[in-house]
Amino acid sequence: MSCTVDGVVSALRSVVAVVDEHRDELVTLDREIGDGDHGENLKRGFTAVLSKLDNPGETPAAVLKLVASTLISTVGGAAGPLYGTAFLRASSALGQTPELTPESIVVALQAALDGVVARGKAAVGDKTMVDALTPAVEAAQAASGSVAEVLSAAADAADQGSRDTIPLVARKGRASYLGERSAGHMDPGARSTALLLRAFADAAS
Amino acid sequence: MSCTVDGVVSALRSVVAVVDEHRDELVTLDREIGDGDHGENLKRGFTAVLSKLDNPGETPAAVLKLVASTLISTVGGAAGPLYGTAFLRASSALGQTPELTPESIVVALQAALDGVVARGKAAVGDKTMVDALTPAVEAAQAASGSVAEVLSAAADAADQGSRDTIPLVARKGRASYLGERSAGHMDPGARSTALLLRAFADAAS
Amino acid sequence: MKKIINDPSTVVGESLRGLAAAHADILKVRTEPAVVYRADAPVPDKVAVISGGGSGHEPMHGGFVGLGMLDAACPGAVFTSPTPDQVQAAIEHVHGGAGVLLIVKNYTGDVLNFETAAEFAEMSDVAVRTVVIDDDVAVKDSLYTAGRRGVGGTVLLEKILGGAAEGGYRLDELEALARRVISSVRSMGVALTACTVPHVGEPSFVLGDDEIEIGIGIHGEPGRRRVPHMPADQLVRALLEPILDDLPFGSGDRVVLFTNSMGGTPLVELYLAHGIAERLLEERGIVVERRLVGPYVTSLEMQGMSLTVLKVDDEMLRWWDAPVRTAALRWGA
Amino acid sequence: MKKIINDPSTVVGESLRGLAAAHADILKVRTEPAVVYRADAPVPDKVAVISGGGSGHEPMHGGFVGLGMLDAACPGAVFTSPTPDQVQAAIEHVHGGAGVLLIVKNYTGDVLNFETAAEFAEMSDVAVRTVVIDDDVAVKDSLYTAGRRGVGGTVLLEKILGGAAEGGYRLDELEALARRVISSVRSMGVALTACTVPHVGEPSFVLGDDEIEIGIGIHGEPGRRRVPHMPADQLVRALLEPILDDLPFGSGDRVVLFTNSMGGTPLVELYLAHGIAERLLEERGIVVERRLVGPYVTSLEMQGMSLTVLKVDDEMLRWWDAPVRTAALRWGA
Ligand SMILES: Nc1ncnc2c1ncn2[C@@H]1O[C@H](COP(=O)(O)OP(=O)(O)O)[C@@H](O)[C@H]1O
Ligand SMILES: Nc1ncnc2c1ncn2[C@@H]1O[C@H](COP(=O)(O)OP(=O)(O)O)[C@@H](O)[C@H]1O
Ligand SMILES: [Mg+2]
Ligand SMILES: [Mg+2]
Ligand SMILES: [Mg+2]
Ligand SMILES: [Mg+2]
Repeated sequence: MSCTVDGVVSALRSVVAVVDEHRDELVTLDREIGDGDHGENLKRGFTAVLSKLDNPGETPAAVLKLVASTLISTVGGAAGPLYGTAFLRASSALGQTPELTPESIVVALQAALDGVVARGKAAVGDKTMVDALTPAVEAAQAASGSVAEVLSAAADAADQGSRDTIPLVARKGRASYLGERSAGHMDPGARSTALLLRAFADAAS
Repeated sequence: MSCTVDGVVSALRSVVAVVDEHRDELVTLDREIGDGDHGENLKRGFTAVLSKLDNPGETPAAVLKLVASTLISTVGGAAGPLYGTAFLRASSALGQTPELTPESIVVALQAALDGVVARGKAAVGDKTMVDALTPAVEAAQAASGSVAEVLSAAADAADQGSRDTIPLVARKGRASYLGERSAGHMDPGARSTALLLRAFADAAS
Repeated sequence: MKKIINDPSTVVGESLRGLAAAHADILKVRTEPAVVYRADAPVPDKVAVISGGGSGHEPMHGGFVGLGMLDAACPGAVFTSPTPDQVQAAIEHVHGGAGVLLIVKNYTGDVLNFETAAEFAEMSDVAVRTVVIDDDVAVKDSLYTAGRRGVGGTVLLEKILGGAAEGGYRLDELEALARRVISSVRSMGVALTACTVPHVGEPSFVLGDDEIEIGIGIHGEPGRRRVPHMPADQLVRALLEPILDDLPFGSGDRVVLFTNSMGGTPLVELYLAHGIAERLLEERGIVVERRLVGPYVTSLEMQGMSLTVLKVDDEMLRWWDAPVRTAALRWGA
Repeated sequence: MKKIINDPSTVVGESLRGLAAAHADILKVRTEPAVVYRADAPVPDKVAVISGGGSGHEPMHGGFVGLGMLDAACPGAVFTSPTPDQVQAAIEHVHGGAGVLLIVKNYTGDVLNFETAAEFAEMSDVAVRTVVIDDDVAVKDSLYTAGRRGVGGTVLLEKILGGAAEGGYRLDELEALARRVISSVRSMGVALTACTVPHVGEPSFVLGDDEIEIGIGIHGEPGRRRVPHMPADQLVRALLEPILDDLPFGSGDRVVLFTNSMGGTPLVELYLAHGIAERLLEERGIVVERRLVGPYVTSLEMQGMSLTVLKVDDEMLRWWDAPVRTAALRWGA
């Protein structure tokens, strides 16, 4: 992708398609240890995002801010404020830059993670999206090369991180009510984080 | 059976047993074209009757009156007042006679039928207990011989009458709401009438 | 069968104990025979309004006992009409010297049992009148059936009569008002699932995953026809049109609209259906003056709903609006 | 899935239309974002009490909007907490100059979304306080969970706070009262069947014919343990004992007892269970001062129930008894 506004917008279009495609999978994961709405919540949110992409603003930061406010006002649940905060912080971190660089991607991902942790107070190992986003940030920092390569490293790590949530006992979010019964299932938010990053990485390559 | 109070009481004990035994069958018949309570209603009623049989009174009429009032106050539904009336009229028809004769049986059955028709306004062919009781009265009138023989003829005819209700479309009671859909099922009240008469006949022989 | 019960044969009695404990300020319960009656009964010189029927339709009728509605209710076994001695006990307990009005739903069992009780009451010099409600348009009313069933309209009738009785109506006036309400009210229901009577232990009928039963009664009895499930817009129309065509209701008519859950249908669906019914009535120029939405005439846990439409005038509205203080309906008091 | 709906994605909006049509004298509904608010809002110089949460728990919260209870409710998608802009819209719409109290059930999503809205409101100079209710003893409250869930106790809290706000409590006083109620109320629930979320189309969990799930929440989430079904006496005890042991409640305590249906459990069973709970409390010397019985905090069509016990004092009872006029709770008005 180009790393200007247009590139970000087209990446977001693929994100929307991926969320749509995996809606049922996310619903199923959330039924097992939550309340079954995660896929529907994200679908509702990203469908709303799609309807706004025709007027995305001037900078990558502006697009991400639009995504943030749209998610906050349409997703609801835990994922709405958390993803909303992630996109909002990423937007702030980018400042006025007209084009994304590998470095700015790393900064944005770090800011997103910090935002999620600030809002949700989850640590690694609590079986949440933080378990996907944390290794993603670390992998991005360690990676070298293009925006595509950085995002791809992040996506791979998030994917592994989401798988690693399977044996965990949840300590945050709705799954924590299940206690030991939450073990043996992948966290839906970790999975969606991995899917989102993969969609960005694919769009960038 | 002896045809004194003791005989009537012991016949009633077998009636109670028969109702108990056929409770589920009557429930099932009533579920198909009614509301599924006929077996339970009769079981509740005759169980109450059983608890009163230790003080049955002096005459066969007194026992039947006791049965009538017990059924009326415990059965509910359509069957409660109808069977209650049947036993009440049979009781009145017997007067003070200390012992039942074949003739008094015929008179009692006729009175019972008249009572049911007076209360429920059903005619033969409406798919109700009248379709079992009417042929039973006719057969009793035509029969000759002992009380046992008269009752047995009545029971046979009631049994045939209850089978004959199968193809009928109901025009009285709850089954009439079904219209054409009531055809193809035996009327639960006709079936219970046949069972009661059979139990009396068996007890008499 | 999974139910919150101890034993099918003690369900009604145990449930009445809970009802009495929950609403001691409104009602009392006596047993053997079972009667639910107003805590302040008898109310002197007021016509006593009594109803009853099988249990399993809660809150009907016990939940409608109290100021401005019923003086007593006679709960039978589940889906089985009460016995005459219950009705007699209710009459003795609550009549206040101005006579008694019995509200009977049109089922053979109910009619016969109340009739027997009324005969006894007349013998003891209590003036008794009986009205029979038969508002279910799903049932063909002809010489060849037991006639229409009494269903959702019963609540509207009991509220209006209860209000008028509390307001001082004499027995004659009350009976006349009852007959007008009965001739002006129509209902129709649908089941999405069957219900299970405790003493039966199995569903009263079986519906496929995509089947519904239109024209059901309130006793788990099968309905008139089984059809594929349909969107709410269509379903509400399928219930409402036979009602409107029957009376018939027409443009300019003023009505009370009652959207009733059969028990297991959640409120989110019920309000959705109610909104559609309001819109359809508006399209026909029918003016909805009052509405009632909720599970008031139920069939245990059955999923489904019924609609009831009552054509009202100012007199009926006045007593509909009058204060009521019961377990299930309460306003102005 | 058989439901009375047109389309899973329009269920909440269409249902709100029906709610508005049914109760125009009590509440109004605005959409985009969805808010249910008192017909007479804003009430000048009264603290506005606002709550909200996922839909599918009806009548909570929309059914509690009105005089003496909530000024506004923010309904999210089914089982999904509302968004901050719904809460902001509610605040703007109903605040009457004396501040706003937000009642939030303790779920990560609800807490985060209300928190965001509260931040915005503070920026626009409306005084906002938030209280979080977490009464479900089925969930272990430890550093290693999201904490206890808010369930049935929410109704009692909303009634008492709504009464006190109507009675003139200032924001500080109201918040203090809220914290006392929250620390004095405990609940526990059981599911006999699961429920089906419209957009999911399948039951949220599957129970065997003779299995029940103890310690369920109100979002169709699985509970703490799955056990064979048991008689009502035992079941009620299994819910009540953990509640009583937790606070703990002891002899001489005065309580409000709330016996709640999860939606699909018929009243005949619910009253039966209520009677048992009353008896068990009496055995322990606990005095039931008030009671509430019915489907008030539901999970769509789920069969099951919950018990809530609130230890009360005269101040709480005064506001519990105060007039309330909402779609679902109404007395004295
Ligand atoms: N405190 C938290 N911090 C980070 N992520 C969280 C937290 N709580 C929940 N989540 C994430 O949110 C996901 C659930 O989102 P969703 O199903 O949309 O919301 P809800 O739980 O309100 O139904 C979980 O799978 C988890 O990854
Ligand atoms: N009008 C009537 N005349 C004679 N018998 C009737 C009449 N109505 C109903 N029955 C009989 O009553 C039986 C049903 O009894 P039951 O199930 O106990 O009462 P319910 O119909 O009130 O549930 C029917 O099968 C029928 O035989
Ligand atoms: Mg979820
Ligand atoms: Mg029957
Ligand atoms: Mg019956
Ligand atoms: Mg959710």
